[in-house]
Amino acid sequence: MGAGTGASETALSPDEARTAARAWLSDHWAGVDDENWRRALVTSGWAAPTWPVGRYGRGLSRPSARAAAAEFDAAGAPGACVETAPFHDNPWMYLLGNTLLAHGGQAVCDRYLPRLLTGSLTHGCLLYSEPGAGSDLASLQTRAELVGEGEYLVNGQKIWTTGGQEAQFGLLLARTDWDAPKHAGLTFFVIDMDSPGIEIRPIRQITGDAEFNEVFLTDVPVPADAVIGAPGEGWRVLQVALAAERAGMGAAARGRAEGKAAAGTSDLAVLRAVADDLVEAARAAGRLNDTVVRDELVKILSWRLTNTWTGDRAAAEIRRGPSSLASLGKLAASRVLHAGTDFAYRMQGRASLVYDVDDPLAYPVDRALMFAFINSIGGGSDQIQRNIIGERVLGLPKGYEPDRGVPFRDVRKGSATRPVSQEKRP
Amino acid sequence: MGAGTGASETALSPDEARTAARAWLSDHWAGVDDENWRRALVTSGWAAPTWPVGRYGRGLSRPSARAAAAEFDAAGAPGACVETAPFHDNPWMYLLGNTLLAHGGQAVCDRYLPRLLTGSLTHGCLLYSEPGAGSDLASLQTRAELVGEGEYLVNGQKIWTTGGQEAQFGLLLARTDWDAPKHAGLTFFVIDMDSPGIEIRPIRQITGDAEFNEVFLTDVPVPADAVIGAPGEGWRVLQVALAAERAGMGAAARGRAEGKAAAGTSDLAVLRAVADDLVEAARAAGRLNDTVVRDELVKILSWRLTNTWTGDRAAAEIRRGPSSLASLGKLAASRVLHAGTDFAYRMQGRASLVYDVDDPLAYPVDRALMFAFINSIGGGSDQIQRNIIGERVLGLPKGYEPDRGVPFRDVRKGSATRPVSQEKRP
Amino acid sequence: MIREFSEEQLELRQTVRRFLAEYSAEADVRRTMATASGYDQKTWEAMATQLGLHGLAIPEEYGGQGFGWVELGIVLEETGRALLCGPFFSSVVLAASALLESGDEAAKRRYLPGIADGSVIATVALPGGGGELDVAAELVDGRWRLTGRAALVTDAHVAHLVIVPARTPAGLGLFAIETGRPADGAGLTSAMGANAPTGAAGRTDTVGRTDTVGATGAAGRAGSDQTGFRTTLRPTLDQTRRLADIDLDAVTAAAVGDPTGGEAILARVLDLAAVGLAVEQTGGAQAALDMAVEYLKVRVQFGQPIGAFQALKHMAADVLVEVETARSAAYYALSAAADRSDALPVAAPLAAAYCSDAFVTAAHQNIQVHGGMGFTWEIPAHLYFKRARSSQLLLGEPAFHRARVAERLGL
Amino acid sequence: MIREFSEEQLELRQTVRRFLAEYSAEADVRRTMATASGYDQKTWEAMATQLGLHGLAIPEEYGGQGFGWVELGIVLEETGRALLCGPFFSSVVLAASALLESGDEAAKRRYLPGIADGSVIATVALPGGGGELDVAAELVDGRWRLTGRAALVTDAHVAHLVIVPARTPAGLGLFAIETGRPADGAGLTSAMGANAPTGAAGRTDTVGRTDTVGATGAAGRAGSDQTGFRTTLRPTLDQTRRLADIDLDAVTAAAVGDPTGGEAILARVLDLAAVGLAVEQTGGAQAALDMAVEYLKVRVQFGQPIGAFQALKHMAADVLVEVETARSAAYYALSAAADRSDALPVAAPLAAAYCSDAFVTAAHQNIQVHGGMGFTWEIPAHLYFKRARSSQLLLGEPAFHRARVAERLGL
Repeated sequence: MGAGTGASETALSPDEARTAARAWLSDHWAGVDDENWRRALVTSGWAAPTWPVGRYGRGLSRPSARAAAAEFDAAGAPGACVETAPFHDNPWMYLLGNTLLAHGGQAVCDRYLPRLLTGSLTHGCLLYSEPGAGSDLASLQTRAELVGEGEYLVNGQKIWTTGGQEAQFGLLLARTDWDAPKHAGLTFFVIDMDSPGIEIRPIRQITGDAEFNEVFLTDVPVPADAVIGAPGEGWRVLQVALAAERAGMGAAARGRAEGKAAAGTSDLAVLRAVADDLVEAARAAGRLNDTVVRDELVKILSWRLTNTWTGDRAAAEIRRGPSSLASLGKLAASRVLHAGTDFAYRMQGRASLVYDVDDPLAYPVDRALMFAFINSIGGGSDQIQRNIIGERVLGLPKGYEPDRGVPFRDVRKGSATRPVSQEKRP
Repeated sequence: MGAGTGASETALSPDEARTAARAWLSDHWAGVDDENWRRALVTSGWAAPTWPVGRYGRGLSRPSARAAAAEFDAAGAPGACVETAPFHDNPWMYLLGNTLLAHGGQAVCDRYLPRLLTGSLTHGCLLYSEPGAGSDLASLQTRAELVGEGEYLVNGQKIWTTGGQEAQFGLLLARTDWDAPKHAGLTFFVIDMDSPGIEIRPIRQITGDAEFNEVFLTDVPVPADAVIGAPGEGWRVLQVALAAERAGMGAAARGRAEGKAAAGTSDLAVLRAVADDLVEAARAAGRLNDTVVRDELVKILSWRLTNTWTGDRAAAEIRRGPSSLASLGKLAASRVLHAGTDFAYRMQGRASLVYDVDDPLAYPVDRALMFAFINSIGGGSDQIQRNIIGERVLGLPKGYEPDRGVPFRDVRKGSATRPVSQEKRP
Repeated sequence: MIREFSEEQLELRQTVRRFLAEYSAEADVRRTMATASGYDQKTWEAMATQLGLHGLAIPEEYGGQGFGWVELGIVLEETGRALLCGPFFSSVVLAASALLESGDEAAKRRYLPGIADGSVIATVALPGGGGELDVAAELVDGRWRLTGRAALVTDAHVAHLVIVPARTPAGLGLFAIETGRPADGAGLTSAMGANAPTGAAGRTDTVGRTDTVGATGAAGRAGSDQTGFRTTLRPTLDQTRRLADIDLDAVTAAAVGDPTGGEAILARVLDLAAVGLAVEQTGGAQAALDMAVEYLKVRVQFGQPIGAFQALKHMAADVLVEVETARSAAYYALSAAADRSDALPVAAPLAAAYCSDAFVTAAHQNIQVHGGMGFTWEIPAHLYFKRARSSQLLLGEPAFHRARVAERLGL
Repeated sequence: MIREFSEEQLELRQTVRRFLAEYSAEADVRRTMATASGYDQKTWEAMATQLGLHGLAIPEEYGGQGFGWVELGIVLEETGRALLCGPFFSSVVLAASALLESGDEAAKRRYLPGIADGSVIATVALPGGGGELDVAAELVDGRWRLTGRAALVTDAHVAHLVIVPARTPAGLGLFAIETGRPADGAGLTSAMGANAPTGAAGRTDTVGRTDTVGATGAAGRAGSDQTGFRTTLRPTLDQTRRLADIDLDAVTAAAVGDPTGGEAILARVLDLAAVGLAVEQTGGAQAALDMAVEYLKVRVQFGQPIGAFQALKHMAADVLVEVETARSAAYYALSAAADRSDALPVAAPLAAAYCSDAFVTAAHQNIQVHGGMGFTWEIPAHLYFKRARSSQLLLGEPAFHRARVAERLGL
């Protein structure tokens, strides 16, 4: 399947786009949603019309794409404009798609984008963190070495990988240069997860669930054209991938907020609903009239509401550029998550003592109590968030970094791997 | 007045000491407490019998000294054994006395110890902190330069000096070597506060009071034999002075605790009394039945009580050696001081809005609220305390210190002085 | 809710900020808080007439500019930031709201134009934090007479108009007392005279001469009044906001709105006061944070700026979270006030509680960050601390507001 | 209060610590918590007989060693530190205290020797946190019969003796149920038989066969009993401490002490239980802190051990303050228990509240310090977290204990 062949249509107005779509539809839509149809959409650029020409798109503006999409909808023809679907429908459309569009070469784009657009590539995973590189991601030690003809061999261990079992591909950050300072020796790859040498093991959590995996990479062959960006530019590419993730999730949150606001209920009812679970917990415990409980409940409600409102303000900021408010959300969320789950746990009283690690979902209060750590630890711990806020938002001086500018080879590092996790569980 | 001339009596038992005291008394005590009597006590070593022979003492053990003291008491002869008086009677007996005994040369001992023992030297001040050297005391920049024949000239500015106005002498830490690393270039002096070139200005506080002073030192002459310890050993001498302070205050606290315990009231009554002020504040506000208020009250009570109990455990530890528990007290005190004063402030309701900076003592609740900062800032802020606890008690690695081992001349410093404080106050 | 401001609103903020940088800089605050009146007449007039800030949220028909709570909020955030001394909050937030909410057309026409042009200084004797109401109103010969005591009323010592909630035999009412103080600005008497509603004729006469506030501004000196109205200035923790006790002995007053229907009006005024104070507190909290951050960048200890130390860097980050969270609470409440949303009765006390504590935290940590200097009179950290602490209790302590949230959620 | 320990007491601590390092290491805990019974018989016997820990605080006349609460506290601090699995707390703290406090000479003689030598596993169906009491006692033909339900009783699934508070028509009483379970140790039946008080003759018969706890230990499987005594093991958040529900259907029991005077005994047992738990929590908190500190020293990120970062260093310092403060609270309460001080009714709930929260804080921060690894099953951080969280509610949540402090101070 070649790259999209549509002529440059960047300048198409919504009306012109509508006309073009209608014309193309009447030539190609036969009322059957099969593989041929999907392929035709991709080749023509109608699967992702806002993407650039030459990269399976038609270079349309978003309004023009929306106008065209309406034509496809009207015709009952599915699969068009899939790149504009909400983040959670297929996050990889953003994570892999946007990253490839920004930094991928033609070969790797041809390998992944068409399948992404036809809907046959739906599961990926992120191979970033390592046992020795958590908060300090740039100190990762997975090694990708160029061997022979245009092929890398990858060795190392990744951790906290979600969805590793089902993943068709992985976004991999690995070190290709050990003489450069830590950020400068990294390279970003997209790899096939059915490559030889990849072993995935689930990590059992405190809750009894196992949503994360360890991924062991042993002499995994990766074609040289699977590099996204250039060798040594992995850190910069990672920032694009992370931004795509944030933007996607931000848009999703905005969508939900707007949806809620449009629901037409009274303002007061909206506020009240935010505390429903807490009120119910206190009421069930017969403690709703205890002023201690009421005071605590209102504090938690206040945090929840204000976090939403700060999120709304951040969303508005983001529309106009980088948002410092957006940096606060995750830290603020930790407080309310831990406090809210703690409240529910205590309200339940001795019933909270009962929990079954083999059936975690049956005990949502206890599970939520433990799960709250995901926010304060995962994706940059609270401590890392405070560093970021202090340095990037408030402009405070950076602390001492003994590894800055030092060849990574000479840097004091954490352990690169850990022993294969022994299932110590009873 | 020469040094004490008593023969070595170190081995005197309490009985022997009693006999010796009785003999000496019958020779010297004429029933008149005048300057001659005091001088005789000092010269004979009976003013401070536990101090070493040659340093105005008789080298007695504490039990022997106590036995002798009883004889003096029985005779109604005052002024003996003054070195064992409680810390708060004359803190300088410990601060100046112990420091001189540990590190002072004969000349400086002869200059200060007799007057200390006769009771004519009662007011001193500590000249340690500077505008640019607060938490980082070792970075102080007051300069003492050896000029001409055995004399230093001191220039610089000290701050947070208590009792500067009445002080007869000052314990001064100054820099004598700018090429040594920061801790190694300091020298400890005792200076006369009526020396030329010393100017003292009170610093008005947030509360309206002015308990602290700035001390400006301009070409202040200090004899070379006023050095305690050796030039460059000031930091080490300071530790002795600080230890004397801590030990004195610890003994005082122990004394108070034992006094309380001996009062013969029931245990419960002792616990209850610790909350009296809080209970009264809540009762006066008519809020003693609000569970929020009760819960908060019990939390503060718990902190107060546990701090006392931890203090008791620390005192027991100290008797056997260095105490890590003792390092926790100041930090723990911050929490309860801020929380307790905040509670009282809120309980008082809108009455707390009234405060007169010209009559602070008339508004004890507001004043205490502000005064609580003394504990969290003064004498090593809460943040410094946490460093100390983390590093010295828990053994965690020290953070980066860019000035370690660097000649002080080349170190990045805070401002050495500040403009003479303008009384900006209305 | 307010997610972003319009260009015009951003411009308003810049204008106010520039103005206050000139008129309410630290030196001005220190000078003004030491005066007898506690405010600066020149600044007051410039705000009212040159910038038109007093009338910003007063409808045009009453001499204002007809903007709303969002615009007023912008001004209050800036006055809070600058620790503006003076009766702006009393006059423009408390009194104007009481009049507007009263539905009393005559009273609105009589007083709002003077409040809008700054010639009338007004205040409301708000019971704070569920405090007792110690004033009784009695109808004598067709005129209301008020007797009792209202403690710690903001700016009562300089007010021309004091609105006092009082108990009548039939319920709670709001009553206007004209204190008869000579107005410094032009047009006070004329404004009141021109718009005098029939029922209020002669009211200025009956109130008569007010206390004279001592020229030295000695706190605590009692003023006296022949006809039973007396204010006593109290020395305050927060010297940038004055409080005076009012003693009333059969003082003639006019009902504002239904003399037995004050309960609902008062509740609403308290909510609006809470919103105004919350946004003012947000401005103060931001200023305290800014001051701390600036110090963290310039103060060197252990060979580096202290802001490089995580303990202080993270403390500042946490305070920023508090400040922005407070701002979100305040802005939501402002929107609710502007939109007359049914969420206001919850949003107002929620903001009051949150912003009170956030300002206290920011001001507290600012002192802590400054170390010994933070404990001095010399740097302005204590001014923010005292404003924060005093604002925290002015309308009742945070727990009181949280209890009100719970109550209004129907828990 | 305990300021320092005697040489003998320090030695006791070392002995217990060495023992537990061998018998209750992490691997032992993980193995034992996966067994059906939830305890290790070998460890149990060694503790009881080899070290004599079970009888430490039981008077010599009842087969114990006659030490007191201070010594028992030392043991509990160590078992808490080592997350010891098993009914030690139930048997030695709860049941022995209930018997000793009951003043019932016959019951003490009958049961304490077995508790002391480990042959009798006993527990008390404590109502936690002001919970309801759902058991009624009725006198039928001169014998007490108990009917109702006691939920979440520690170690009831393996107990030979369960002491149940129950309502009689005349008040609250404590009642002993002999479950008739075969004792693994020697001497259970003989001990009970030999000391059988007259009034209790034939009691073992009437209780009859107990439930059989499933050999697979499947949580939630109900045992059955022909004569109305049934326990149902519940799966627990804290797998190191087992809880079972007890269903009673006219089960024969003997009164322990005055069958209508249980209120005061129960209150005192609750206080003593709180003290025992508090010191156990202190040990757990210390272990969690130790684990965190160790990690802070070895984990390298950004080119240095993470303990060099102030954020984490200060967090550890704050946790140390919590742990030592908890220890002070626990030790004071221990002394009060040892001395039968009039301060116990205040000191016990004070320690319960403080130590509960301190352990939760230490265990929480230990997970936070460990980052992602802290969230795994693989390292034992979660075991401490679950012990902490579950101990926090076992006898009622901290606010409940604080309310009790206030009440007992007469506020």
